[in-house]
This record gives sequence, structure tokens and C-alpha cells, in this order.
Amino acid sequence: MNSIITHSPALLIAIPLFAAFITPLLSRIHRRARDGFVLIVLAATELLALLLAQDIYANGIRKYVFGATLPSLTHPGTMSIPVRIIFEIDGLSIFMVLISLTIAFVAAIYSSSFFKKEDGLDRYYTLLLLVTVGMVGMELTGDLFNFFVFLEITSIASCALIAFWVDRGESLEAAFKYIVISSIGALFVLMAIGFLYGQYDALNIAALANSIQFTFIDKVALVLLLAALTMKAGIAPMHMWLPDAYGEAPPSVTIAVVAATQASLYGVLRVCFTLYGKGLRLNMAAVGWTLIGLGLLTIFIGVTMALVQRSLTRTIAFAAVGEIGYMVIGAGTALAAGAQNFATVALKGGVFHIFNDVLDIGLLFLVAGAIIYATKERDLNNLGGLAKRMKCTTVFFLIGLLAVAGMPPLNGFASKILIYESTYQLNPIISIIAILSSILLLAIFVKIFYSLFLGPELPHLRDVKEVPKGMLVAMAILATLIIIFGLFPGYVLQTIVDPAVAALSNPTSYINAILGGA
Amino acid sequence: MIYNIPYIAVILLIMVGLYAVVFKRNIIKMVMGITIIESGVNLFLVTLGYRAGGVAPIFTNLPEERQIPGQLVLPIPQALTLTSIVIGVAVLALMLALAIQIYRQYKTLDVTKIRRLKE
Amino acid sequence: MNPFVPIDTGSGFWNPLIWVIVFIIALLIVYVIRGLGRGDYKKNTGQTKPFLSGNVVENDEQLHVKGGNVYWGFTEAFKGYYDKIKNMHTGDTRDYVLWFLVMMVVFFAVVLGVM
Amino acid sequence: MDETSKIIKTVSSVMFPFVTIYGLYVILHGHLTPGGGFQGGAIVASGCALLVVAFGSDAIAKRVKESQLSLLESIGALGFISLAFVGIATTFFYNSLAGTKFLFGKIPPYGSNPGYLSSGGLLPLMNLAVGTKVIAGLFAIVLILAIATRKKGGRSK
Repeated sequence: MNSIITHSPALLIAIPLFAAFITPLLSRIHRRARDGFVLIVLAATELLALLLAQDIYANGIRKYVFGATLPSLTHPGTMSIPVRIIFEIDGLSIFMVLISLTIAFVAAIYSSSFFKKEDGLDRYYTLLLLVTVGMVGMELTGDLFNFFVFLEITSIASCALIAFWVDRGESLEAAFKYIVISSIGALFVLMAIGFLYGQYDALNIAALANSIQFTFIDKVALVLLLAALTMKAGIAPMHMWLPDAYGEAPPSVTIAVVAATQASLYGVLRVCFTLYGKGLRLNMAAVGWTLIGLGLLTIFIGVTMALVQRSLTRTIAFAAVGEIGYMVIGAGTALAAGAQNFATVALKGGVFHIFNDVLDIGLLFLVAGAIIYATKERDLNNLGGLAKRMKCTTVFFLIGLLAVAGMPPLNGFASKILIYESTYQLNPIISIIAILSSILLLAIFVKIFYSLFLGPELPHLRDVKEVPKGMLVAMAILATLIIIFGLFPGYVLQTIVDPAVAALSNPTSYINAILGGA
Repeated sequence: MIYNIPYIAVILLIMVGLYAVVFKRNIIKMVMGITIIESGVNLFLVTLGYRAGGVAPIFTNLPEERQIPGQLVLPIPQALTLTSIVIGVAVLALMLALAIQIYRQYKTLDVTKIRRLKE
Repeated sequence: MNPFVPIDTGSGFWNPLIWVIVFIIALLIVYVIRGLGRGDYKKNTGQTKPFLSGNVVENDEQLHVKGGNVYWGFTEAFKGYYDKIKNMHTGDTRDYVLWFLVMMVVFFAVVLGVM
Repeated sequence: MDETSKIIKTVSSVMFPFVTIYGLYVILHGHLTPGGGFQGGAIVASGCALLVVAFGSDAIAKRVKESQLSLLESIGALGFISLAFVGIATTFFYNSLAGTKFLFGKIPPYGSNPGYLSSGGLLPLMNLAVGTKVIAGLFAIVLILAIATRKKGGRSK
């Protein structure tokens, strides 16, 4: 048991990676065997992550050195800097890993029945597992170059998944836009890594954070990293790839891409709070205010654009853009506020909102997928009166829309109230805009709810049936999590969010875990 | 001064690549632009790893007069470059495959006409 | 650990338990008020049918307001804003890259100018 | 596309074994000289690409099925990850074969040496696995792209 936890950081990557390449072999034998295998693997990985999480909450940061004679041997021999690829897992990393794996698991359940009639699924599962590996790797790694590699794995695999429906021109177009923009972004990340390596001869995040001097080149590297990662996180006005990609991918892929976007946001947080964290109190306020401004812009553009969309998935995608703004505002407020008390509250809200957003938006996309599955239709003008035929789906959509619009007592409200109250202390205007946008979001989803489910039955939708059980189970998992998070927000905050926030606001412990033991 | 020439080449390559991505209408040319940016970044990494008077860190038939490990360069930038090249190949293949499929669906490679997704 | 811990927001608190209790009380009040209503209305007559300004509606589908029309007034009122913001979303891949470069310049200005 | 000339076909057939041998050399000597799995695999795959160009994608596609290539690719990837799992008793990716008496187990003396093929522990095996994956992967990419573009050209003519 103990040794499993010791090796779990590596296993979290290795098991899905191994499974990714077994699935094409398995699918030659039997379809169901492959689907079941993927589910078992993802469930096992999730379990492993939970075990690791428990250990981290009890014993603090865990590190894993690949290929060393001991998992904790960061400085072999007389080395003064850490060599080898090191995984460093603190509260924030494991928080993000839990998000990614939960979503991957739900996506696998959902796709096992969503794609029942389609071919080419062996590749699909390989890519889905690779996206999982990429996300988890980004979140676990303590090495900047390794971060880049996993970032690229995530973007390549998710691009291939977005183009899964190759017969739809829109999917191809979205995938092409996604790969162009993300490969350019990733190249600038690599450039920034080069700048930092050239200065400090290190790639380890902890070692770099320890020696960072805020020279001109460091600032250039910060700019490149920030620009590329905020773009990958979908912050306005660089959000335009996001509605395309979210809207045109198969819904089970979309939720994986949503989680991958959050992994990029994790990158932003890691860069701002840990890598450049030593000068946090002095220098980062300007970055914080920029992030707040961009966050407000993101919320505003996302929400207002969602109102005028005609495609169901695209509307939800723009709402997802808006939701990202809240997290960015939380992080930006924490940076701008410096040492004041509400900085932690803002950060708590922002970090908690990552999980909530993935659950809410994920549930909405799954419902959208169910509607597409049942009706083969995604134009809002051609849909209506589905409530009589698809009762469970209606309930799930109602839960999702209330959660995403931040209605009490669901989870969206719990994190948004933290953001509202802390930003109000920084500047009331921020929270007023945030609240108004949230109300507008509710209005949008009431509109969608009305045009999808209410009203009289439309003639071409008379023979619509409820979707298969697998999809309902996937939606039910997310809905249950939403309700649990909504009813016990204090408990969730104390258990998983507080360690994450503590890890962010205390970069020294991250540095000392690697360098202090030397 | 002579050591700075590669850095100038890096900037030029990235500028050329970005020019191709931003101003060319043919998506194959945009793909080329991305590849040129990638070459620029790779050149940057390799240049970072250059040390005057250093030799490659390979023990096989190393000249005897070289000091070990003093004059051997640390091969990390080269390793990074190689990884980046491998990733670049994957991205390139994916983008070209997408370009072929897009051409089948849209009957054009003009990026201004490949915009069913807007607003 | 007590699962019903309220969230402390620094200047206030949020406890869903209280919200749920209040919600249940409100439901009870609603139920009581509903019970006070009259039970002697005439079923299956004009009293239970929707009233649309006296117009006769023969087909159910005509009642359906399509998704694109629900907030027509709102979008019409902010037409200037929406025209601008729609023009921003060109759908051209090159513009996406251009926005990325613009934002990089903005970050440059912020980080190098202020820090 | 018309048939390529006899010269191209003959020269490619003659060149192909040499290119393949060179690629395999680069893969096998990856732990001694510059090169390794990816580079050698890319060389072999370029030899395969030469055949695709000379004989046309259809002729090659008849001999080599894309499913076979993807099987080979999966095997290569699985081999790599399994080799990484070998050292899991110590750490993931731990080179547990180095310093043992098995093949590739020899630890070469420190400093300049003529190069011992039987050294490097798991690294040569990993190079082989990566090489397999890269050969299969790149060949599949070249083949698929060639078939995809050819079909289009064929229809327009």
C-alpha cells in the first residue's frame, strides 16, 4: 500500500499511457471489452489519485524523481541543482488532477454509449486517454520543459479528437484553428523556457523560482508564458478558438477539452504564483490588475455573445468563456490585493470555481450531446418541447443551468459568492459587473431551457426517445457532484480547496520541497 | 558579435513565420509559417547550448586531451530541441492531414473562405 | 469534520443548510396559500385554457417562440454593441493569431512598463 | 499521376536497403553516438517514403496495410512503456539493467573509450522500441497522406 502511494505520481501517468496503446489491440478482439477496459483503467487511476490526495493532505508535498535510485533523490551525488524529470505534487496539483480524472472518467462512460453506432473508436479511446495523460502530466510535473511536452500532447490529442467527425467541415475547421493557435502558443512557451534556461541553467520550476531575479529577460519570459497560457485558457480577446472547438467537437470530447483548458489555467496560476512567486508581494500587482481587466472582458464578451448564438453547443461554449473570466478575476484579485486578507478569499473562490465550472459546463455539454444524439439537431430554432420525451435530461439541464448561473444552493453560487465578496473589497465595480453578468447568464440559460424543453411538441421531434443509460449515468455523476458541492461547500473548501490555495500562496514550501532537502 | 548572429537569425525566422501565418491566405502556407517559427525556436535552443571550445558529451572516441567533464557541453538544450522536433513532426502531420480533409469539405484552401464558424 | 461548515467569506458567510430550511418553509407557505384557493372552478372550459387576447390558436406549434427570438428586444436595443462584437468574431484563423500577438504586446507593455 | 520512370524505380529499390540499414544502425547505436530511436526511425521511414514516391502509394498500400502499421506502432509504444515499468521497484524509468550481467548490462569505463555496444542497460532496448514506433508511425503518416492526396488528384483528372 505504501509503495503504491510512493509510486502513484508515476503510475498516474503510466497507467493511462499504457492503456492508451493497449486499446487499439483490445478493440481488435471485442468492442465491449475495450470500453470496459478503458472505464476500469480510468476508475483505477481516479482511485490512485484519491489515495495520493489523502496522503498529500496528511503529509504535505510529495515528489517523484524519474529514473533515480530513490523516488525522493532530487540531487544525486554532488549536484547542486536538481537533475532528471521531477514530479512535484502539492495541494493545487492534486486538486487539478482530481478534476481532470473525474472528467475523463465521465467522458469515457458517456462515450461508451454515445458512440455506439460509430466506427473508428479504437483511435478515439487512445486519444482520450492521451488527453488525460497530457492534462495530468501538466498538473503533476515540476519541470518546465516537461510541462511543455505535456501541453503539446494535450493539444495534439485534443485537436485530433475535435476533428473526430471528419465528415463535418465545421469540426475540421475548428480543429485546424485550434491546432494553429495552440501550436503557436506552445512555441512561445518553449521560447520562454529557453530564456529561463539560458539565464539560470535549470528547468525545474522550484529551482527556477528560487533563483529568479526579475531581470529584463525574466520579464520577457513571463510575458511569453502569460500570453500563451492565457490564450490556451481561453481569455478574451484570445477566446475565439474556444467556442469553435467546444461547439463542434463531440460533446464527450468537449468536456475533456474543457478540463484541458483548465489545465492551461493551472499553468497560469503556477507561473504567476509559484514560478514568479517570490516577488509576488512587490511586482505582480500590475499583472493582477491586467488579469482582472481581462477577466471582466472575458465574462462580458462571453455572456453577451452567448445570448445571440443560434447553435446550442456554441451558446454553452460562450457561457464557458464567461465562466473562465470568474476564475481569472479570482486569481487576479489575489495578485492585485497582495497581503490583504481578502486575497486568500478571492483565490479560494477562483480555485474552487475551476472545479465548479468544469462540473457545470461539463453537465451542460453532456445534456447538449444527449439532445444532439436524440434529435440530430443543434439549432435552437428547430428544437422545442423536449421535456415530455426526455424527462431525465430535462432535470439534468435544469440542475446544470442553475449551477452555472450561480443560483443557490448549487455549487456555482458557493464559489461565486467568494469571488463577489472579495472583489467588492478591492473595487466594487468588479463585483457589480460580475454579478450582472451572472444574472444575464441565468437569463440566457432560461432562454435555452425554454426553447429546448418547454412549449408545445414540434412535429419533427415527435419520435424522440430518452437517451441510453450510459449517457444518463454520466450526467447523473456530474449532477450529483454539483449538488454535493452545493450543499456542503464549506466541507469541500476545507478538504480540497484550502490545501490548493495554501500551496499557491506559499511558494517557499514548493521550493523547499525540492531544494531544501539538499 | 559573431555569436549573436544566430539570435538575429532566430528573430528573423520567427518574424518570417509569423508573417506567413498572419498574412498568407493559403492554409498550406500558414502551416509552413508555423514550421518556420518552430525552426526559429529550435535554432534558439541550439544556440543557447553552444559553448565556445566545448565538445559533444559523447565518450566514444573522445579526444584524449579534452578535460572531462570541463569541456563537455551539457546536452540539455539539444535534448530539448530534439523533443521539440519530434513534437513538430506530429503537429505538422496533423495539420497537413487536416488541410487535406478541409480541402475535401470546402473545396478551397483559402483561409478567408474557411469560416463557417463565426460570430 | 462537520460537513455543514458554512463558508466564511471574510465579510459574511454562506450556509446552504439555512437556505434549504428557508426554502422548505417557503414551500410550506406556498402550499398553505394554495390550499386557500377555490376548488370549485369549472374544469375543461375556457377557465383552464390559455387566453391569447381572444385569438383562436388552432395549431400548438404556433405557440412556440423560437430560441432565436426570445431576447429579440434585448439584442435590438444593444444593436450597436452587438454589431461591433459580432464583427470582432470574424472566424478567420489569422485574426485569432493576430489577437494573440496583440495581447502579447499588451502584456509586454504592462509587465515591462509597470513592473 | 503517371508511372515514374524505370530509373527512379531501380535506384529507389537499390537505395532502400542501404537507407534501412543505416537507419537501423542509428537506432542500435543510439546510446553510443548521436542519434537514437527517433532519428533512426525517421531515416528508415524516409526510405519507405522513397518507395512510396517511386512506386506510387497504391502499389505500396497493397503490400502494407495501414492496420498492420498501427499494430506495430502500438507494440513499439507498449514496449517503451513496459521497459519504463521494469524499474518500477526502484523508480519509474529506473535503468535496472545497467550493471547486470545480461545483454547491454556492461558499465563502460569512465572517460574516452572506443564504445561498447553491449552497454547502456535499458537504453538500447528503449531506442529499439521508439524506433519501431517511429518507423511505423511515420510510414503510416506518409502512406495515408499520399493516398489521401492521390485519390483527390485521381478524381479531378
